[in-house]
Amino acid sequence: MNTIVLTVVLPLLAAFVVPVLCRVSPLLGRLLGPLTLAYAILLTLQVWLGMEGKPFSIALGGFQPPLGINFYVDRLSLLFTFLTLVTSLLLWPWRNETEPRQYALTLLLAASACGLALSGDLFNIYVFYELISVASFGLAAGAAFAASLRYLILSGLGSVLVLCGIAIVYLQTGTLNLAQLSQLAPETLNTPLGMSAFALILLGVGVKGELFPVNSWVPEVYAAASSRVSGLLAGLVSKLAVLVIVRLLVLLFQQESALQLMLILGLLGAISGELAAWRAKDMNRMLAFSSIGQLGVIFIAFSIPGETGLFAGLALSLHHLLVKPALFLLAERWRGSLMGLRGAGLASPVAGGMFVLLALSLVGMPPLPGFWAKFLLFTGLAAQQSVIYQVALGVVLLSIVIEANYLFRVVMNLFQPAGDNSVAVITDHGWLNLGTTFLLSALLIAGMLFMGPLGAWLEGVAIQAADPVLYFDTVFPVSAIH
Amino acid sequence: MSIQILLMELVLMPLVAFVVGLFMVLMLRRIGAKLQRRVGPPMMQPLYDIVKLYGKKTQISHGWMHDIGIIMAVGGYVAAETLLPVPGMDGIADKGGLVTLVYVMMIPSLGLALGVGQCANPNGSIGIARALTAMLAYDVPFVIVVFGVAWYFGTTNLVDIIAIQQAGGVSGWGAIAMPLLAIAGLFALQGMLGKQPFEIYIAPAEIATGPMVEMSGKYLGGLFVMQCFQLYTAGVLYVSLFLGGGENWLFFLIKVFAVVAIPMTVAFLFPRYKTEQMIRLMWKWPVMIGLLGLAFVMH
Amino acid sequence: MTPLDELLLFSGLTLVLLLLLGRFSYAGKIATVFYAGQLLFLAKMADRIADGAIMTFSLQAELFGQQMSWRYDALSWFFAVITLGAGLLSSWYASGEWGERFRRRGGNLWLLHVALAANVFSMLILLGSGDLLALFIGWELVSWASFLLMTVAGGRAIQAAMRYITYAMSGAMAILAGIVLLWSHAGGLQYGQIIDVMPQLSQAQVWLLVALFGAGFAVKMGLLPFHLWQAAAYAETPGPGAAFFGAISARMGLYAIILVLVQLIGLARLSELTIPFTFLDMRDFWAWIAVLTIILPTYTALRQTDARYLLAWHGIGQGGYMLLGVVLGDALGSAGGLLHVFNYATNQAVLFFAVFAVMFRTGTADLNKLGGLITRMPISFFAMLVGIIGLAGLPPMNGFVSKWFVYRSLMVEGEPLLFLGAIIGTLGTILSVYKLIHNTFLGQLRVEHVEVREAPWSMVVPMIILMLLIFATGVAPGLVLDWVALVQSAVGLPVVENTLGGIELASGSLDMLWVVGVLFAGFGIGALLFYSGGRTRQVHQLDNYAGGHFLTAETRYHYSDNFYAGLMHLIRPWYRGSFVWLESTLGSLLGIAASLMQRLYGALHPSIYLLVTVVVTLTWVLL
Amino acid sequence: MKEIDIPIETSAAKRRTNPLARVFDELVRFCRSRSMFMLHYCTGCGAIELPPAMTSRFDMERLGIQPMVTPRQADILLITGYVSIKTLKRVILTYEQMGSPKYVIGICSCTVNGGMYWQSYATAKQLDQYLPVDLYIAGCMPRPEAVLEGMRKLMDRIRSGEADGWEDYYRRYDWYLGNQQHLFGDDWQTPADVIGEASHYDLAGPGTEGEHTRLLQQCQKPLEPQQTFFQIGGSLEKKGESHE
Repeated sequence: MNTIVLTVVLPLLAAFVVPVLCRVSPLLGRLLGPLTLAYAILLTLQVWLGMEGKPFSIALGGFQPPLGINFYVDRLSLLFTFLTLVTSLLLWPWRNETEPRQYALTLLLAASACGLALSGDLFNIYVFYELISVASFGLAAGAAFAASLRYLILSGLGSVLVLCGIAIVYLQTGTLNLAQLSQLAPETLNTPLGMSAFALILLGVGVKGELFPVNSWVPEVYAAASSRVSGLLAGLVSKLAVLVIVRLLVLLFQQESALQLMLILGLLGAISGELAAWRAKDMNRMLAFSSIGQLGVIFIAFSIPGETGLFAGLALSLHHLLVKPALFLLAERWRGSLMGLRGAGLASPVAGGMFVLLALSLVGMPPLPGFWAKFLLFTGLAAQQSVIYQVALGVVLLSIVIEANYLFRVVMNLFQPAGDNSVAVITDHGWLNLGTTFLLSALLIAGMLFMGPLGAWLEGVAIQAADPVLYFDTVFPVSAIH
Repeated sequence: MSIQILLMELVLMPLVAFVVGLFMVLMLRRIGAKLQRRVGPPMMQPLYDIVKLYGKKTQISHGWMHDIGIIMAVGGYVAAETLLPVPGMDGIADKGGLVTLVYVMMIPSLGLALGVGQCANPNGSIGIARALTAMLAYDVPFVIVVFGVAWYFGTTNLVDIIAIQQAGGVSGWGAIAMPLLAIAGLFALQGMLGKQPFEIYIAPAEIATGPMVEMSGKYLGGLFVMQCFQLYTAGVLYVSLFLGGGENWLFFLIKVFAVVAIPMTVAFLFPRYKTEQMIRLMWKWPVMIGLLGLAFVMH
Repeated sequence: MTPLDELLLFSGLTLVLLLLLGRFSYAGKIATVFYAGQLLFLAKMADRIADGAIMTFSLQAELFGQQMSWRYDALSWFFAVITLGAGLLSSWYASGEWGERFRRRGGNLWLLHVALAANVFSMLILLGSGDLLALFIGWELVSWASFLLMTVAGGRAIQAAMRYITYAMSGAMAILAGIVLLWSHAGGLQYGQIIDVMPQLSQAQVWLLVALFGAGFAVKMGLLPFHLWQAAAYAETPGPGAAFFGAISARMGLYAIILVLVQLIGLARLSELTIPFTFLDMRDFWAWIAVLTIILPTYTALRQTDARYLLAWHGIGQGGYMLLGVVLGDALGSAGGLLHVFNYATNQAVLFFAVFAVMFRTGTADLNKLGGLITRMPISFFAMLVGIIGLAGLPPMNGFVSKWFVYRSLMVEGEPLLFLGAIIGTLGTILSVYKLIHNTFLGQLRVEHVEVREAPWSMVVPMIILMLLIFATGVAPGLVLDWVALVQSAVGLPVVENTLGGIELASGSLDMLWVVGVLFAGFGIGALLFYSGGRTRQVHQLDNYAGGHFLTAETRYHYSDNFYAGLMHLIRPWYRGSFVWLESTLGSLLGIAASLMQRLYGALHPSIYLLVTVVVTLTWVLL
Repeated sequence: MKEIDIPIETSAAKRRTNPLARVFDELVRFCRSRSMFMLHYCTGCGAIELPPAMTSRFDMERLGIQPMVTPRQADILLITGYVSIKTLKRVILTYEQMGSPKYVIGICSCTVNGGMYWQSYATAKQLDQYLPVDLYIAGCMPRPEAVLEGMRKLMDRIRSGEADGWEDYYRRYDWYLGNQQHLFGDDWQTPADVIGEASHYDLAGPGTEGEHTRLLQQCQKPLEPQQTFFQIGGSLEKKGESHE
């Protein structure tokens, strides 16, 4: 069971070894990363099978929580660990032969992301979050200077906010262990000060989670960064930020106002992102804005109280994680003005076809998985009595209409015969990008075919994650301190 | 009713309509002559015209639709007559009713329109365009009238409508019960007959009689026959709706001729409206009167 | 295997087969045969449907606690017959020279066949929906399948398709919102559950539901004010696709309206909902929407100069009659509305076939560039003639019967203004379709069309079949009315008691057998009279009265442009383009909002946002 | 002008023998004489005398005469004055578009011999050189009484079958055409197909065709009426294709 720690440790080690190894043996250096990740995936699966659905806690270094730091392993954290590793592997910089830095950064990102998913401790979470930041700065650094600088500044400010929030929490409760906090929270954090802590953390983490309004780095960075990095940031990093918020919401901040704050910001994000995407003139910006909108919807989903919200949010996150990187990969060779893409789909029908499929799922056409995820969201929203949830329902529906419009404007452009004045259409997508996209699309189709069991399983994950008592009991078994 | 009698009625009804129609055409021309202080044509003049036209040596056709159009124009009215009860003969009036009759009466116009269309003469097409526009104009008050009558009598069966009126004597007539609708109906009648001031679609000096421009010989003859039927149908329909139909042939004919004489007389006293003026007029006064009448009827 | 299994599987098989074989020249023939096969499977159900049985689909899905099932009752069956009939004849039309030409011109015939099959398949699925979730899934499938078919032509069709999908998505989202609301009240989406929960809902809730569902379905149906997408989207689709769309596609909206508004919510409940600040209730409101849908699009059609657009606009208008009949809800009216679905489908299909046959031969559907084709394409002319008589609702074609039912119902119910509106629509239709046939087939034949010949057999035969169908069901409407009666009893509407020739009523009956018989006897007498006159001689079209002017082949002696000049002189100012204005205003507002959002994200000092937000949020939280 | 002497077969000569048919012919002729639709082609000052003849003072309608607008509907062509060469072309076209039996009445001296325009280079002097004139009403201008008298005369002639100028036009078309060509030039033609009509109605005579009609046919654009092509899918590749 403790092998799960290796999913953090091994990639971290590998990240430091890789630059050196690359000097010694380029081949080994190139293979090290993928092999590590693959091994970590195996480990995760092994743990998954071993835990039989029951969460457990690992005290690191032998110190028991709350004093020591612990990893909390339940289905949710394992799922995110798994997804992190798989996504990193899928988006591995295979072609970057001369640049060991990319290997190291990706491995670092994977390691810290796994750590973030598994941590049972607010401070650890902060640490891993900072690590993720470092890794992502490095990855995004290839992008335009202004864009990465903006990202850097925002991210830094965000970290400060998170730190402030954690400080307030510590001030109020005297501990940073999540399990213990979940015990103390109803009394100590149910105050305006506690709420302000949540607000600070939300906004801070929201920088990575593309939360409105601290997400203005997104379009520029995605427009400039490589598809791989955009996919990682939009698909993976944002979801981890969301995971942090979800953990906090479930365990610490169960006030209605916390949910409402997130809901409102999510709403603004959804509508602003989709609207901006509607006017976007090039592919990557469009996907970036669209990603903002999607994340807004995910925040809305998670702001539904109870496991319904968790379930819907998880489904949406998974779907987005699957689709967005795939779209970014397709967009790799379709950069630049959308108008210049005339005929591109005709020139490479496979890529065009996959774009259509992914777009349809993103829009939520039944019976593709995107629809079911959104259906869960809608039923969850409709079940709430509060007016603001009904408004949210309307806004999300509206955003879907806008989304369908701009996505299919692009699709139509792709499949129009190229005019005389359009730029030369690139037909070569590279087998790697195409293959990865194909794999993701196949996963999407598989998800549709096995929607029943998948849904039931995901619901299980959500139910387990939504239970603070279970969390506490797992970390502090009945025989322990209390 | 035995099938022989029915068949006999089906033959007799159009025949009677034609003969009465001939006299109506004569009346039309005589009224015009009298108003202009002329003598007017001899009694058999309408028949002479028709026989002459059918007896022309050369008959200029513009194609088979031209022929079929004329056949439809005459045949449609022949069929319409059997839906229109006259004293002693009901024909198949109870198989169709008022709404069907109104629509069957459009068949001749359609046939004519198609026939004129194949003549490839823009004057004819303009005429048809204007005639259809005129139809749009006068049908609006007309359907208000039809609706009001059907609502008042609770049926669209013309036989029943006539029977109900006759059961009430003169005071049971539609015109007494629904005077406003009767007035609106007269307006519509004027438009329907295509007489001045609503004959912009003929406009001889402007578009050379419009639909008739390329009609010669029996084609024109067919239209003359159609005119007989048209006058008769309009008159009988009005009498059936508002004047209690025919108790017997004498009263029936008196009523029908009296009704038809009204638009005839009006026709020779007025100049011609332009199309848009006609629509504006038709959609304003008769519609207002009709709706008012309808409001009275329905409350 | 239940009969429904067979039908849906076979339909799916057709789609798969066309995906694989659609590239080959015989694909159209295969498609035709397979649609015929589907129709046979449907016919197999007929007996049991007639007994009131409900066909079930073996596959049932359960997802997230939602049961999904599919089944066919008489309502589904009725619409499915029309769908498959339209599909069959459309693919027949495309199977020969038309398809060959289309492909040679660079059209994607494979896509056309596939999209058509997808449309048919998805419609069959939609028609079978056994609960609201299945309905929504079917709805979306149909929407996207239609979108696919609309895009086949490329160019201007793409813009139309985009407009369509925007409207369709908005409508679908409204429906989804309605479904979700219902779910939150009923706890499930089975029809039974919804009918059960309906009495417990407050008026305001039902109001909202009707608004959401109504708006969503109205989009597909092209009801005012959601009609703007339809004309261009249908007209720009290549021939068989346009005919298929025109015939049935928009009627899926009517199917859903009948299902949800009539069957689940109930017309009686609609009458209880009052519209604020008016003396109307919801049912009146729908009736008025129907009448406005009849009038305004019909008069828009009157102004069109492209035959395809003209027909497509009429398609929108004719939908109003169906809705009007259904909303009236009595035996006569609803029978008329349902009957009109069938009748109109036959009329519109044959009209599109004829127009596209003309396009096939002359290359244009511009009504100002045609004329005189009657001698060159007599069968197409006849097809169009039959079609326009039906569309305008004149005897002896079937369109008359359905409209007669609606009129009579309006008379019985005492709705003079609705009646007047419906008639004004019919009059407008007569004007407009005469312009269509006149400008295409009548008048002067152009020099460049002298060598034109009749369309090939593969295109003519579907037209002939439709002509016969239109005439036969016009003479003997009882054939279709029997089905309509089944539908009425399945939906829970009062059932019409029909005869073969129409209907027997104390307050005025209709017997088309007699009416048509006498009409043709009249024509016989007319013909007798006509042929008793002197021998005719046909003359050249230039031997024509022109006030003494000598006509030559170069002289264009044809009246086509601004056809109803006098009418337009009066009513042109009434065409305000308000709906287009509304649409573009919404679009502009969206554009403004979108550019504001882009500004927001494009600002150079994003950290200011962060600080401002933090301050605002903290203030909010702490106060 | 040279008088051509051809035996003219009048309609009386081939009158049918069936007594019923004779009655019928009699009836039709009677009706023709009692129902005359006239097209007054107002070429000159004579037209001024027609309104009095039609209106309340003299009232032509009591004789069954009424004005019509287009040649198709008319039986009588009234030429009311001098015809310039340009006008004559229109007059001939109008005449040829009228349905037979049709009658031409030349009113005023100008139509008889050119009248006061005798010396004009631009007028046709003798109308019957170009059209078969059934009746002249001479005078400058003839009063309405004279017009009515002429009409009555024409009625009698129609009744008795003597007014057969229209048949003459078909039978001796070549001669009329020759005169027309002499005046208008060799490329003269109207959109009406007189020869085809003559043969269709069995009105052709030995003088229908001749050197002038041959000249006409040389430069004439084809005027066959459009046949309806019922052949489905005919000549797709060759003809249909080239005209899209």
